[in-house]
Amino acid sequence: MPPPPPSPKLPSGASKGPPLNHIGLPQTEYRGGKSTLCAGCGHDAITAAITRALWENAANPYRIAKMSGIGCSSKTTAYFLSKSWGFNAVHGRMPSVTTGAMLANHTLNAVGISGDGDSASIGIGQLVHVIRRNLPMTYVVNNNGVYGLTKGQFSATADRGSKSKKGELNEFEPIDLCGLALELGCTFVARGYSADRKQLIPILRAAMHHRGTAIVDVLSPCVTFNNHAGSTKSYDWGKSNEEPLHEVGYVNPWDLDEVDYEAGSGIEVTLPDGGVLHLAKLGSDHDPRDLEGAKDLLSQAKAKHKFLTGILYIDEHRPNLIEGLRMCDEPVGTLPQSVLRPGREALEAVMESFR
Amino acid sequence: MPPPPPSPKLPSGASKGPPLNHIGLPQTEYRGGKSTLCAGCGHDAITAAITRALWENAANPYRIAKMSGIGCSSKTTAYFLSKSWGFNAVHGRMPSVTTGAMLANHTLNAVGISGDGDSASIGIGQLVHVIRRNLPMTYVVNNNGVYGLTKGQFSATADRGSKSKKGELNEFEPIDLCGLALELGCTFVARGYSADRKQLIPILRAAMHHRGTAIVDVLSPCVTFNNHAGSTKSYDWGKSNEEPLHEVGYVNPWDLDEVDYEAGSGIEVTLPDGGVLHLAKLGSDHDPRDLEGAKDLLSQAKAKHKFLTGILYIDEHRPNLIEGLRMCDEPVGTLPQSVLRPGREALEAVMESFR
Amino acid sequence: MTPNSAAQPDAAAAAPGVVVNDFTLSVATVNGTGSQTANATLIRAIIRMGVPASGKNIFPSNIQGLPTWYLIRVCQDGWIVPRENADVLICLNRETARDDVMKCAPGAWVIYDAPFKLDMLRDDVHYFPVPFATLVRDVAPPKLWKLVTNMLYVGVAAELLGIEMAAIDAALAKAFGSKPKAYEINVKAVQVGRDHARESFTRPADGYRVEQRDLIGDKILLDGNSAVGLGAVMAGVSVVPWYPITPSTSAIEATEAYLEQFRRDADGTATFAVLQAEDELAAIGMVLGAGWAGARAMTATSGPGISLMSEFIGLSYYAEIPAVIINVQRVGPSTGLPTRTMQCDILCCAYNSHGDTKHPLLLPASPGECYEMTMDAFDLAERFQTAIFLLSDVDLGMNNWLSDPFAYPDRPLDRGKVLDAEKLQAIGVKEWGRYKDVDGDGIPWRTLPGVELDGAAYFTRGSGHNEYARYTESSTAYEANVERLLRKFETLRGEVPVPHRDDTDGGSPVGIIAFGTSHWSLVEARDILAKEHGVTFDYLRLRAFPFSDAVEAFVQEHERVYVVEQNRDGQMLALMRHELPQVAAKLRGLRYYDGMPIHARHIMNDVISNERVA
Amino acid sequence: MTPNSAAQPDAAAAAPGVVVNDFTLSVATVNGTGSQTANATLIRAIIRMGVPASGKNIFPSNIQGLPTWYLIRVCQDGWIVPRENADVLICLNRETARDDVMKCAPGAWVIYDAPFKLDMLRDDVHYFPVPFATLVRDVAPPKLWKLVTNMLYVGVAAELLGIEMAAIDAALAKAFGSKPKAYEINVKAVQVGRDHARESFTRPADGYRVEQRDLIGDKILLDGNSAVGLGAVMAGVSVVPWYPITPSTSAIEATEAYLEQFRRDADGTATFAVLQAEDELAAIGMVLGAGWAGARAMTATSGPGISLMSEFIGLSYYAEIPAVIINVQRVGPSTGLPTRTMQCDILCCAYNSHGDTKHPLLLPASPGECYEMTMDAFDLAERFQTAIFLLSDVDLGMNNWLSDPFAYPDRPLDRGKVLDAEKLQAIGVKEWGRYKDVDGDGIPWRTLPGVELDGAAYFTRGSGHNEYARYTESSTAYEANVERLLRKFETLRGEVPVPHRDDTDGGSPVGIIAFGTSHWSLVEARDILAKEHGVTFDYLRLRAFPFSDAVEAFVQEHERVYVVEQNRDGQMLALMRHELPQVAAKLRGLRYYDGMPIHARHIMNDVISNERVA
Ligand SMILES: Cc1ncc(C[n+]2csc(CCOP(=O)(O)OP(=O)(O)O)c2C)c(N)n1
Ligand SMILES: Cc1ncc(C[n+]2csc(CCOP(=O)(O)OP(=O)(O)O)c2C)c(N)n1
Ligand code: SF4
Ligand code: SF4
Ligand SMILES: [Mg+2]
Ligand SMILES: [Mg+2]
Repeated sequence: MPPPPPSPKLPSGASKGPPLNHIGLPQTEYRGGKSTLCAGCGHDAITAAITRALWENAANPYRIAKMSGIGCSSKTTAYFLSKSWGFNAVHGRMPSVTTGAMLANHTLNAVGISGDGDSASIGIGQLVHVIRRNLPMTYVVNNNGVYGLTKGQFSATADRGSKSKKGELNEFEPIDLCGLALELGCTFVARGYSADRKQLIPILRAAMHHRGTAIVDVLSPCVTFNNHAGSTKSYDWGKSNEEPLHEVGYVNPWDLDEVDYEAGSGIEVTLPDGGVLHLAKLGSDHDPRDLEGAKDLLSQAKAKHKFLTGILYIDEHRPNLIEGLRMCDEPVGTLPQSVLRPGREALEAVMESFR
Repeated sequence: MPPPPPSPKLPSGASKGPPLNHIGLPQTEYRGGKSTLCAGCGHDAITAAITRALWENAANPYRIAKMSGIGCSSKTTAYFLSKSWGFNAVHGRMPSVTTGAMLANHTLNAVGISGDGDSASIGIGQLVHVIRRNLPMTYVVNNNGVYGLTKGQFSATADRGSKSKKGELNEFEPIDLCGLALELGCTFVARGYSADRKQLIPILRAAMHHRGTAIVDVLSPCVTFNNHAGSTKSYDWGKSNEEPLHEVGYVNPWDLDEVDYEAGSGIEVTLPDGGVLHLAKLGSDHDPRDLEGAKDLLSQAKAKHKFLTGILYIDEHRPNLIEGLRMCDEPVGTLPQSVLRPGREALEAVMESFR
Repeated sequence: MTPNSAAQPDAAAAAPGVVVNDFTLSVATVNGTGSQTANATLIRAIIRMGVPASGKNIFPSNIQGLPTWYLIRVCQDGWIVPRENADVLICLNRETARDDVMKCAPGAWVIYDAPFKLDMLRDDVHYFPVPFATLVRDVAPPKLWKLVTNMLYVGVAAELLGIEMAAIDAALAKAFGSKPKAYEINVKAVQVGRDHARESFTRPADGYRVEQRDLIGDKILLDGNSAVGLGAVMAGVSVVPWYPITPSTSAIEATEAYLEQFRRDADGTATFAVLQAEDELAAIGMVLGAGWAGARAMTATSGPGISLMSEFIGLSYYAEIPAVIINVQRVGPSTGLPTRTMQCDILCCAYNSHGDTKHPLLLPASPGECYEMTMDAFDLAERFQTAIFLLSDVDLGMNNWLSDPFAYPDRPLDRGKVLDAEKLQAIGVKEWGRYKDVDGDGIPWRTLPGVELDGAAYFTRGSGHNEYARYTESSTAYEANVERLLRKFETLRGEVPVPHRDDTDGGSPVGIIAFGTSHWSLVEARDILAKEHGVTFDYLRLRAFPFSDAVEAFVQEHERVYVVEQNRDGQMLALMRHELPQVAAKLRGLRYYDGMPIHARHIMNDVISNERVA
Repeated sequence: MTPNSAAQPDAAAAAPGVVVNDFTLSVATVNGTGSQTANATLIRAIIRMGVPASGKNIFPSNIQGLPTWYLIRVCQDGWIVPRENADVLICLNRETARDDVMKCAPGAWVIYDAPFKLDMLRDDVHYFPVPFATLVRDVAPPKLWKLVTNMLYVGVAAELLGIEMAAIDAALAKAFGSKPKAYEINVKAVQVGRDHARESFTRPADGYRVEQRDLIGDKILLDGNSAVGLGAVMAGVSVVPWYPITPSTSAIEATEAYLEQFRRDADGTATFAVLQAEDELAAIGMVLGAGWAGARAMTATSGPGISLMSEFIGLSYYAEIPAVIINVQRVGPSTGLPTRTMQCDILCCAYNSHGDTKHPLLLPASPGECYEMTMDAFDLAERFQTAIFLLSDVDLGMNNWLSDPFAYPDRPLDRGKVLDAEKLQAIGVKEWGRYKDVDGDGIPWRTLPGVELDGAAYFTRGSGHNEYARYTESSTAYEANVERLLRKFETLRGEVPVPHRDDTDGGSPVGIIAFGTSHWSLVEARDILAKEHGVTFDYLRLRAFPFSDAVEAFVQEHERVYVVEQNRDGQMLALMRHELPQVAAKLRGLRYYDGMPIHARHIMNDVISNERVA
């Protein structure tokens, strides 16, 4: 049995007051504005998990870029980390805005939040292409199978045969965002459940340390429009069908010597920050570096109408977009004029080329 | 050994002149305008194969709708079947226009032609969603790995590590349109090669008889911008790497009794028009109704850098969009006013509901 | 109390006296609490009493928990836009309660949740604290308390305002007819509210009262989006691709509901398709595909959707494909205020897409016109083979309006210039050219895919084409084609809905032009200006772009003309200045753009200060 | 032969006499045959002789096999727009040969492929049949024949026109400098062409001649798109997301080439990113993301791309994010004529997107201005935190223009109102509001993500927000914000490039306004009108929108003013009518829209008929 994921320790001398993380911040410092979502909305639970994950990771709040599109889900970037910049873009286009922001300043840590409408319908093109480019970012989809903000239409992730609140049957094949990501060669693919906080937090923590695009598809029931019988995105459905792949733990580099996973107790993957992702075997002994294995597991779960959660796939080696472009270490946005503007000789050389 | 696919017979009494098909038309009647593509362009060979397939199928030219987007490939709908209506839409949006046209008149037979730029970049969202809806249509992608019409930029199907004419390396993961289609539950997925006319024609013939969306991804070398060494979309590459899955034959219903495939010589699939798709075993004995098998084969081929051609997958049962919507048999576009406009009582009932 | 004094919060408290059938009631609550039924009951009951009333819902872009207001204007003169300051306030949102009270008209009645303790805020209003939380206990089990609270305020308000129980009852029967248990609970709730009011309050001597009249007849109460849906169905719409966006979604929902009702067989077979697209680009693409193949197709959207559709809209113009686009305008730019109203996509629609383009706009001012003009839109789209915009807005589309019942259409569907095999043969196939102007009106003849005749087919494209629909890069062919498109637009000028002109007796040197929902405040302002300031104006209500000749004539005949519109930049003014250069110098802008429906007072003040009326 | 008589094909044949350094040469060929290098050699050689020349490529939307023309205007007066009718024709496309010959000016020289047998078409021109297929055999191996044929016509034309071999040689050295073998073959081809011409033809007594002048100095020859690329790089562009579309692609290619040259280290590290997006929506989204995060970002596109970008452009306006958008305009609507020129996205860009929006436009008329204004665009975008459009066109962007060499920028980059931690602390974090107008110019201060200070962060959204960037649906906050945006636009009016005004001596009651590439034909027309018709006009060249005060003053000072533009609908006229209502009545439209660059003759004729000049 692996030990439980380490809870952040209190720095010495701070024995009173709320617990502080590695950079000395209490969790409250990762909070955002008050949520205006419906009471019980899965999205709020995801927001809480993100807040917690950021705190456990001791993320530098000033370097988080909270990116989103439009939808109830996309609003949630306002509900965590008030200390960070947020960009609530237009519907379905969060990935491109994030790409631009990261090209300008890749020292930022992009956390994108989207919905299933935002990502699987209007935004599917940008989703596909951000994956293809392996942009370093965490891409969370708060997946409720409906358009919450526009009052409950089916989204493209709604299962065929599932029922709307009004009782209509969905006729269309669902898009499985994890399956799609795997097919596209996404370098980090995970699925979570808003109500399974214990698993979701370490998944998010690992995602935020991944070198490329980390897709985290999270079932997030919409209590107002899609939490009835006949829905396959309800709390009941999630609870009855969840099948966690493994127990997920993420250990910060500075905690490594304090954690002692039993040898062979699971699979360990070291991420670029030096932290270690630990996956303790539950049902299967899937190695998340096995792409074909991941695809197969997903297909099987689909056939059995099971809701597989966990980290399906990770390729920790493939260079990301920034690396592929061989960009300099500094953010290009704020380079000084001396770097940005070529000198007089440069201009003269160009002029000569036109003579 | 299966017999060669049957060549259309001459109707009795027409012993002179060019051969005529089942509805009495010579192949020339399926021709279109003169191509303005570069000499040797793979697209022209595909056009020829389509022309032939339509003729062999004895398709009613007046009921073909030739749909396309923008690109060299998309131009080709002008180069076959002058007798048919064509719609050269905007870039990447052929699927939506085709969807609308088929909703208006599903007695049409939609043949969509697109390019890899048109379909895998700007048009990927519409491609995904037309597949999801299982719109009855043949969707051919003339895939050359580049943007021909805009002079040779990489497209999203260009392989990672392949080289442009100018020598640049492509850094991005390719989109495998067949892999994507399989993942999305597409009901007919095939891959062809413009230079393998013998195989391409029957693939197209079967696709045109499929009940839902038939994706036919065809390698179609661009002689001007992507036919060099280092390209994985060149004639040389296609020739050296093609690995046909099976020998494909399609037998029209009226030819059925004249063809006698040896029992067990291959797999037979009956299509809605009563014609039979015959797949004679070559390398593997893949049953195209086996989705997981298809995915595996494709993954294996990808790993070996092989260019697998043939019909990967077919689900001949799933209802298509028109069936799912339970649309009437007649084209709704041309229903008479008596059907289209509700009567006075209807209006009165509605008025009453607002009192 | 004169009709407009209530709108002047600064003025001294009004003289005592009962104001009959003329007040603005505001219900301030929190969204997601289910107050719609209660508000509908109130307004319906007033109407049952034969008194005109209209309702406006001011709601947030959110599903639950944010402030929302429902404004009912009761007015036997038929003016329907709520005044800026409420005469009767029902105050159920603690968060906005203070502001709500402070914004009331002097002398207002404030019905509020007793624990809010609002009665110290100002002393020129009447307070009616109601202990909702206590009252509700007697009416229903706990899980219904939130909903039932709403019916309690209906009862209190009804009692104070003199709304008859029979009227309330009829309204409740309408709402809960099929659910006897819910009906019962709600009747009870109203009764408890009434009883409480009767027992606890004395009605002030001055104040508001609803009295039976006979001003309603067979009128209906509905929102513009329902009317659009009904118009579309009466026009024979068959293909409806769409993408959800507030405030247009309900137009599609209405369309779908009527299609399901009237166009689906007993065995389930449909003669239509409603399809939720993956985005607006796909929705409009499907509309074009369907229009091309001969079906009447429509989509509905709002500003962001229009922006996304721009490329396709240009294709519709240039390749000449019918399309009907309902734009229920909301506050832009960008996401803007999605649930607030504005007339702000005029230019964006009229000249939508790159290159030289012009698109007709239909400008309904009422649900009746939403119905009529939606039908017109289909006829025009098919006759002129181009995209037709119907410009509605949040106010018109989503609010409840009293309307005369709709007339059954008196002309057949105009399917435009379509050649079938027979007609084509009569002309001679060789003679026909898809883009040829044979009739001199700029409108070419088309065929629909599927005609079984050689030569009937043609190739549609958004790139350069000649009269025979063949690809060309010829300068002369290009020029000839786009000039024909201009001729077509000229023909259209004579066929769009004509403006409504309403001159003052004896005429005025000054004119006002308005359109769409601005109309209602305008007529109110005009009446008051005439009655109280002795200032009169001639009035023309635009109903379409391109502008009929009557528009230019109207401007010509006046010294100066104000163009009233609900946007910041004077978009209609810009369109008129460009399209009517001869009279452009006479046009002046009068604009309102805070997201609320334009008020009569705003127009009055603007006109007064422009005209320097004392 | 007077300069303009050649443009009158109907006139009787011109009087004999040699025309020196003043003719239009047209090379009619088939695209994909590699004639670009030959044409470049011709034009460069003429320029080497010190004689001004400019080249325009009229090419099809296709890769291989369709007609293409290269037009060279040689003119020592510096007029650069080719006349409508060629004086010297090189005729290598059988398909268009007949038309090409018929369209020549009377007295023209027709050099053609001998087998075409064109010499019976008309008898007022001189014929020079060249047996290319025979000649080419002596020059190169068969696989090069197609290419080498082109150099043969260079030789023939050079000999007939008196273009010196040294000049040709220099041009060839430029083209093939690094490839001695190719150089040699091409020199030989030219020589063979020359020899053939010398031996077979006698130069007619009347006709055309290039003579050495000293009118070039250190001038450069380049296309506007290269100048845009260079301007962007000199402005420090760092993020360049784009999607290929003719005619803008080469602007990006140039940008990328200069970035590779100047902004990549020896070890391969880049201080920039050029990224091919999946479409235009993504490209502009990336530009906004980068602009928001503090990088100078640009994209280039054409009409269809602008339409697709509309939603994001509205976001840029309302959320106030810098963006530079190069729009190389082509003929619309829809796909239109992608390789032909037009100024037809004026309205579409100025008021792009839904809702109330206004966007600045920069209007370069030359590569020099492409360079300068691209730099301006970045400064303006960052200072005003909004999208800036640079409106180029096919003609300016893709054709070769003579230009003075570009000056090194004389001011530092203006990165606009950005607060770092230090500045923010100085102000006091609580004081700062992202959308507060502290300076009275409507421009707020922003921070860039990553500032390590509490309170430096803010939330960006396209929905309603207050001065502190917080979400709000308040009417007053909305109104205040969009009014500030108008103030910002007013400030901008004073900071965009000022118009160039050029009054006639003594002044004229009539004015002409033009912009962009129309300028060049306008000055030619104006000169000719003055010289030959004695009609003079004052001239103002617009260089930006919003219009500087000088624009209104110019119109004010004239009785009537013509607005010359290359589109059907008078889009700039519409913009001026709306934005300058006080003077709108004086404006008249003068339009040209067949996809070819506007001709001096067209302007002349229009002005003459409008002004009823004899
Ligand atoms: C261009 C555009 N089209 C439509 C809308 C309306 N809209 C807002 S949110 C939304 C769907 C949101 O669904 P999802 O992403 O699943 O988020 P959820 O509300 O379910 O969390 C839509 C269609 C919009 N804002 N912009
Ligand atoms: C909205 C829009 N953006 C860009 C273009 C320019 N464009 C024309 S064709 C094309 C790419 C075509 O590539 P592909 O689909 O692969 O066709 P191919 O020419 O290779 O056959 C592009 C980007 C366009 N026409 N419209
Ligand atoms: S509508 Fe659904 S998704 Fe939106 S806040 Fe409410 S529960 Fe959440
Ligand atoms: S450029 Fe390439 S794709 Fe286009 S016609 Fe030529 S060979 Fe074909
Ligand atoms: Mg959702
Ligand atoms: Mg391609």
